[in-house]
Amino acid sequence: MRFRLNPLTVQKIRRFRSIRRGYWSFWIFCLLILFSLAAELLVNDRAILVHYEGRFYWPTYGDPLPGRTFGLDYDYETDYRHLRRHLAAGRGAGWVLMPPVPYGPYSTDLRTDAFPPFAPSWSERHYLGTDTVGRDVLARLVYGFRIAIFFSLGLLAANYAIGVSIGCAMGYFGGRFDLFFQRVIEIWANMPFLYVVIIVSSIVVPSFALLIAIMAFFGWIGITWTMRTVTYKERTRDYVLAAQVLGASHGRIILRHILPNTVAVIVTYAPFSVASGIVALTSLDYLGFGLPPPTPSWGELLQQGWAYMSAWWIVAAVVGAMVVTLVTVTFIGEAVREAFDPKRYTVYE
Amino acid sequence: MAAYFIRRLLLVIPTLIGITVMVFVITRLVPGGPIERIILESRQMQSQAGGLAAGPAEQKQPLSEAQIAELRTYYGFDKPVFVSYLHWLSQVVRGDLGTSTRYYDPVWQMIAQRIPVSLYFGILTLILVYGVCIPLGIAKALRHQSGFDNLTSVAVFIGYAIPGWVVGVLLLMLFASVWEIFPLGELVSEDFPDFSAARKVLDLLWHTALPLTAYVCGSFAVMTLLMKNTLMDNLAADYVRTAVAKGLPFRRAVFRHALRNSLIPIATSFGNNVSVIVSGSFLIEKVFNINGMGLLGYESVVERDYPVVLGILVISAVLFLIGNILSDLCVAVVDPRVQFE
Amino acid sequence: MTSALLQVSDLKMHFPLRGGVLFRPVATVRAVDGVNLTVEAGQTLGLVGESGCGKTTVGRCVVRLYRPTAGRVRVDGQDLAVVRGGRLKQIRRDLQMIFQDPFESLNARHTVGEILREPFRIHRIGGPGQQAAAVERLLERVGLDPGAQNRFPHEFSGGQRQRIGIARAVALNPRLIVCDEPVSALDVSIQSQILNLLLDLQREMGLAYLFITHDLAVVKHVSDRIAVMYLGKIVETADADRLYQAPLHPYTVALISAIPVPDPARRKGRPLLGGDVPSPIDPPAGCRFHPRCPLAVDRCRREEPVLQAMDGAEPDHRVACHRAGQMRLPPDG
Amino acid sequence: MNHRTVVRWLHVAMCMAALFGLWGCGEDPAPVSAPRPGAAPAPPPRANLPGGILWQTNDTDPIYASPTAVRGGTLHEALLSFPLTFRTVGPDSNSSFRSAILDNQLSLIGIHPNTERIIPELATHWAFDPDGRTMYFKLNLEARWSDGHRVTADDFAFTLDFMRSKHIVAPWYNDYYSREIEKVVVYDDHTLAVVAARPVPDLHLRIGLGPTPRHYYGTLDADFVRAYNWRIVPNTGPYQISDFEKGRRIRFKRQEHWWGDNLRYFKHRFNVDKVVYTVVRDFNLMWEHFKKGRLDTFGLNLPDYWHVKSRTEAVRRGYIERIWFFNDTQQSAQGLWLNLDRDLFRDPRLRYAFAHAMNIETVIEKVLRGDYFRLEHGFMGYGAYSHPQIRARRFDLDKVTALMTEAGWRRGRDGIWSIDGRRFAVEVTYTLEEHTPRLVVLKEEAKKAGIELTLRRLDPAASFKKVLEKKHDVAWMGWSTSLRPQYWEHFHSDNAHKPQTNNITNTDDPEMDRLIEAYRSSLDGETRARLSRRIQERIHEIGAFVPTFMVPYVRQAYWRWWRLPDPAGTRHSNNLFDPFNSATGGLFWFDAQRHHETREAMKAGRVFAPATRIDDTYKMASIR
Repeated sequence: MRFRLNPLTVQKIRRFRSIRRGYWSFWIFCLLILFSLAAELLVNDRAILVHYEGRFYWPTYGDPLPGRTFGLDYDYETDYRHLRRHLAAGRGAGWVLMPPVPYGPYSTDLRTDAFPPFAPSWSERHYLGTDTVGRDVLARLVYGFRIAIFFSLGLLAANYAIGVSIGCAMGYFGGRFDLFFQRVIEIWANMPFLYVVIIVSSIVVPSFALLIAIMAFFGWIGITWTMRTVTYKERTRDYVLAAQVLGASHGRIILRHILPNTVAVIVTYAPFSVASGIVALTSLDYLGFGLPPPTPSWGELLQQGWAYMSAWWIVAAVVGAMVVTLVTVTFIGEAVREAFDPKRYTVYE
Repeated sequence: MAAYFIRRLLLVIPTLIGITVMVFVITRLVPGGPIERIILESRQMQSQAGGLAAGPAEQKQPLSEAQIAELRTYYGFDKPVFVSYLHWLSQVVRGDLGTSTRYYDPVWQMIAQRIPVSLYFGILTLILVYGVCIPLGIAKALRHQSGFDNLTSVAVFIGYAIPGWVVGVLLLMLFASVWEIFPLGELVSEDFPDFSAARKVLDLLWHTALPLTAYVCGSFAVMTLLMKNTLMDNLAADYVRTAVAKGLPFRRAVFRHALRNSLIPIATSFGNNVSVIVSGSFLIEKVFNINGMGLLGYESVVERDYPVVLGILVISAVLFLIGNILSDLCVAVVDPRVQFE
Repeated sequence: MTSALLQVSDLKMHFPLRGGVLFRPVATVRAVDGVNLTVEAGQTLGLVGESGCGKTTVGRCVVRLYRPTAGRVRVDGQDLAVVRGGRLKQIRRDLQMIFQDPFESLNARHTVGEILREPFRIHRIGGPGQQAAAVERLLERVGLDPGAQNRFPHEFSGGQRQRIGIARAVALNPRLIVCDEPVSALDVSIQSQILNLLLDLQREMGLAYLFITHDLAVVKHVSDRIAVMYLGKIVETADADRLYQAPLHPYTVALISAIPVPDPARRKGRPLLGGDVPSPIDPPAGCRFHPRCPLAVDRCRREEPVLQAMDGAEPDHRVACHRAGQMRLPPDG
Repeated sequence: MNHRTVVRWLHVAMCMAALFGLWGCGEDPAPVSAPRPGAAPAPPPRANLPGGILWQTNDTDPIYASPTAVRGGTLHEALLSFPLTFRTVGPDSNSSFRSAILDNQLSLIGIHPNTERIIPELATHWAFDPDGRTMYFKLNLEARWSDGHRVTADDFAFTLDFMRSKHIVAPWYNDYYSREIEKVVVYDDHTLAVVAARPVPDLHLRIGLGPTPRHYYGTLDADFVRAYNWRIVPNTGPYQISDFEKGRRIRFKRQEHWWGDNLRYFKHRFNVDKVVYTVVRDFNLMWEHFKKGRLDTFGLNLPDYWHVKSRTEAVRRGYIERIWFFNDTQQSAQGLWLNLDRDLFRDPRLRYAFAHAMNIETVIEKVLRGDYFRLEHGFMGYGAYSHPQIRARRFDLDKVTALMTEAGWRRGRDGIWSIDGRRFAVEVTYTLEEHTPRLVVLKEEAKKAGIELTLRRLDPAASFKKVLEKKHDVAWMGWSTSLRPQYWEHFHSDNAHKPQTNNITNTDDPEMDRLIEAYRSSLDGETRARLSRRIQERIHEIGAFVPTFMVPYVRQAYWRWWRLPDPAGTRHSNNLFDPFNSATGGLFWFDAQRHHETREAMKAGRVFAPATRIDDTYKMASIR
């Protein structure tokens, strides 16, 4: 089947590309996600490549290699930073290629002569310093970012799955169904959502999926309401009537006709939802009601930074990362909105 | 139209009942209420005094079933959820929000003490937001796509992107801990009652600066852009074009005609702010240690003080719903085209 | 009388208006208030009236977009109100519709090919190859290039888009098509092309049309019979020629005399129709036209006229007026 | 965050209360003898004092206050949260703040913090009855309530009435005062006896009751909890709450002429005129407040505060001084409590392996900066009751390997021990956010030993619920202490395998049961001490408890104008600036001249020599 992008869509994309602030933000954001996906290769305490006694090892993915593999005297996972020094000192034949940031999100860099948190140090390759346990702040940030992003995307998916289906049904079928859910939504909208999340997460330790479930339980309202309004408008349009006259079923009408025409709305909302997802997770982690430790998380770092104000690099790093991410996402959102809702203004002069 | 508003007001009732039923049921299902606290206390006492009990007769749990049953009666947990809910509701209808299970103070009194604080910040925020956004929006609309416009857009979007409490943490770190320019939170100094009136005002303002910044920085974007966009819509509208074409000076066209109509959506957003004024943000209040409604709510949830949670819920839900209606009313008042049926 | 293809009898379509504190229905919009129509196979019935008179509602009831409040819509004697499911889908193949706005009625997200394939998909007719061939045939039939398949509706002009709409309507070989103002959104120059296309198709496929329009000039061209509607009721119905030659209802007279005439010398002196159409929520008592009727007498205010044949006129020229035939068309020259 | 701190403080409060036997006695329902002629017509009938009583007192133990101490000044302290009530019984009374109130409600007798012998408080003399369950007391004639009323024997009798009342909504007290104390016998206004339900070891520790002001309470009713929530009840100690702003501040004022001013062990103590508690909701903020001089002292027990945060200008310039004071007191049983009902831990070899996989030393060294000490077993600091030789199992990968291999386990591809598809992975339940760094290091180290730890931090209520329902794998927690070790609730099989008991390891061992029963039934101190040591050995053999840390000292920072005696505290002191505690508190004083001098110096920018004092007078023998 020949596929061709709808010229309307092409036009929107072109318009989006013309809004440079948002367009660049979009690429930066994609790049950030890509980097975080490859985090194991960039920020990790496992080596990328080890050459030992004529053999190559790729420890990044897969099971841990015990120290004996490389002639060390222990069975637990090799400490590659140590191995590197060990081999460099000539106590074995080989070499180690470490990632640019040779620390994982969980590995603690403990020393006998000093105590964490350590300030940023180029030579130690703690580019953003360490947290109060001696874990690399950059590593925590990167892996925390990955979790936060996938959390927001997961939450987005969950919210949209619920919101779009209920909202669509409300707008399309109307009647009692609509009235009933209007009430439900009004109740939900007034529920102190964060309260309930706090209560729930203080009883059970929320896992990633559970936290998404809890948040989605309250997060579907916004998009539902929007979808209801949009669907309501779409369903009275002639092309829907035409499909009806042809004998199309409700399912077909909703899926083939109405939903594709509401994509603009969904797309416009998405970046802002992602941003709010990140903020929500960070807030919960900050309060200690989010994902359980030692999950790398921005909120937890922020809490640490707050507790150790003298370790300015922690707060600076987190706030910096938050600003970059959220501003990027917001700029994308702003550009998408403008691209999809092109109000051409008269400019005087 | 009166019928519309009466209907809206009446619909508040089922909504309110729905909300409170949900929360009421949740509070009943969740452990950690007053009885669990007493059991916990007892267990801790037993752990150091328990060894004192000698002889098999005393070898037992710290609290017997009968004792727990008595506690349940004391806190009204012995009745089925819906019976106690109805009891609670009948009290609320009579204006009694119950008694805190931790402070044993009337809930209404606790809330009433906090409202002025939240109100103070809420009103200041509103004044600041409107005071900045309207002129800024106008300026941006008039200089659309200029350097100034782009720059301020970036600024307000950055403010919009970062949550207020994070701004608060940053401000506190910079201005209170590192540079020691502003106080470390709270609303007034310790010796506030002894100050002269002028110093009281100064002290209050000094304490207000940082939290207020945290409150407002996120609110600029929406309002500024709303102002800008509606003004631009109006500038593009035929009546303004006509006026300009007929020789009316551009500035007068803007301020005489376009501006007035552009304020309509700004005015309508006012109602929505009513609930924000009172409920505040618990995260910001927590960061700055300000005893407002938000912090009260947060603490009562964390400490499982459910009568307070429910009380705050009732108050804030009522305010929220009234705010909605108010904003409809604003729309109706300022925009003669709108009719509610 | 042989059984007609479409028989609409005593059709009523009322919409409730809600309001008040309890949001109960407080008023009724009587959009269609007792309409009788008949369309014979292969024939065209023109339904004319000002906007808001309920003619679109009649059309939508006929294709069962609305369920009528009362009355019957029979297709081949089958009552539409009682069929559902597969049988309804079956009947739908015989009943199609062409919409006024050719831009609105085509889904902007689908290519023309997808739009035209949809009828076959819905009714599961043929495989992909057969469908593709059928689509090409359709395009050709309505005078479009087969290459149009891969393009999107907004890449076409209004007239071309309406051709696509028509192609979709005839895709399933229907027997009756409701044309709801099919040309009124188009340039005058395009209008006749589309009308001719419709006439061609009618001839080839033996289609019947319920042709809804406010434009008597258009309807004259295509209709076998014409029904004039005012405020939810039929006020006059007759063979097309007869209606134009000898309209009996003052309203019809007014409408016909308002048809623009190319010759400026023959421009009419005064508008025959003043005022606005009254609200269908609260229609006037007696004859609904009386507030605007220059001939209205006391009886018109009290007594509602019945649609009936006039003494001495053709039996199927029926009119609902107490003073039928008392007003004449202004002299032509 | 407040609640966690409350729980932490709660332990402290409870220890103090238990140590010095603050809770009181009751009315005597039994005596039938006629009231003595001339006695006031008090409600309870008077009994006759039996003959042959050997009265004792103690006016020879060393004084530990400084004779150079002077009166005056205001001490500013901080609270993490405002107390929920000023009641000391009933719902939510068990907060950190309760000790401040309770410490000002003296008991009949106290315990000397250095010699652990009985010293007078409200009673001047006491005597033991040969029945092993009765003690006689003679009250100090000077003793007054803060509202001026005399303290009489009837006030002690009322304590029992009060504590047994349903209206106080304190079932544990109801129970304790009904089952443990049989009665209070009043002989005259100033002579009484307290009778325990049965002979018990260390009788004096549990029947040194405190009085309850009968004249103040009158008859109790169902409204007690609400009515007395914020009432300031008359007390017998030196200070009383003078005013408070709910949610912000509480002020205590010293009584002008306190009746106890000249008592041997109270002289030169309780020197400040006022004590102000201000609510600062965040621990870090508290430090900022201290730095600005808005608080007078600050606890530096956390390594970070001692080593890093207190390296501030004011400390360097000598305006703030620091002290590291070692004490020698009962150590809380902090550690990892394994649930023996879990399949993994049924095999003692796996328990031992688990213990050897816990790298406590590294945590102490690298996270706690070597400031904490290894807890060798759960009952250190109980004098003769503590085993001097037991050593906790140390981190030892070879031993782990040996034990696991012996048990038939093998290291899996992921490096974790496994057998038949089961992995050696356990969940550690804990509550305090501050402990996360320690557990994170422990987790990383355990991975080296082939054991996977999953950390589960729960809110205290949820955590206790889980642990007490025995649904945990391993609980990271500590127990509060009392003057003598308690074994039955933690290690007796009576409490195993059922919910809501303190035997959270589900220890179920016949040998252990036998030892504990012998320990409980013995009244002889030496036998009990021997049995106690044997029980500790048995606990070590079972290996369900992995001891972690102890902190046998207190570290504090204080502004230079505060002075401490020499030695700075007592054997049992865990806060050198505790203003109230009747045994260990109130030793410090305000030096007005130094205050002036320091303030002037601060203004002028003059500096003093930085002062960090280390006082190891009472340092535990085992860590010297």
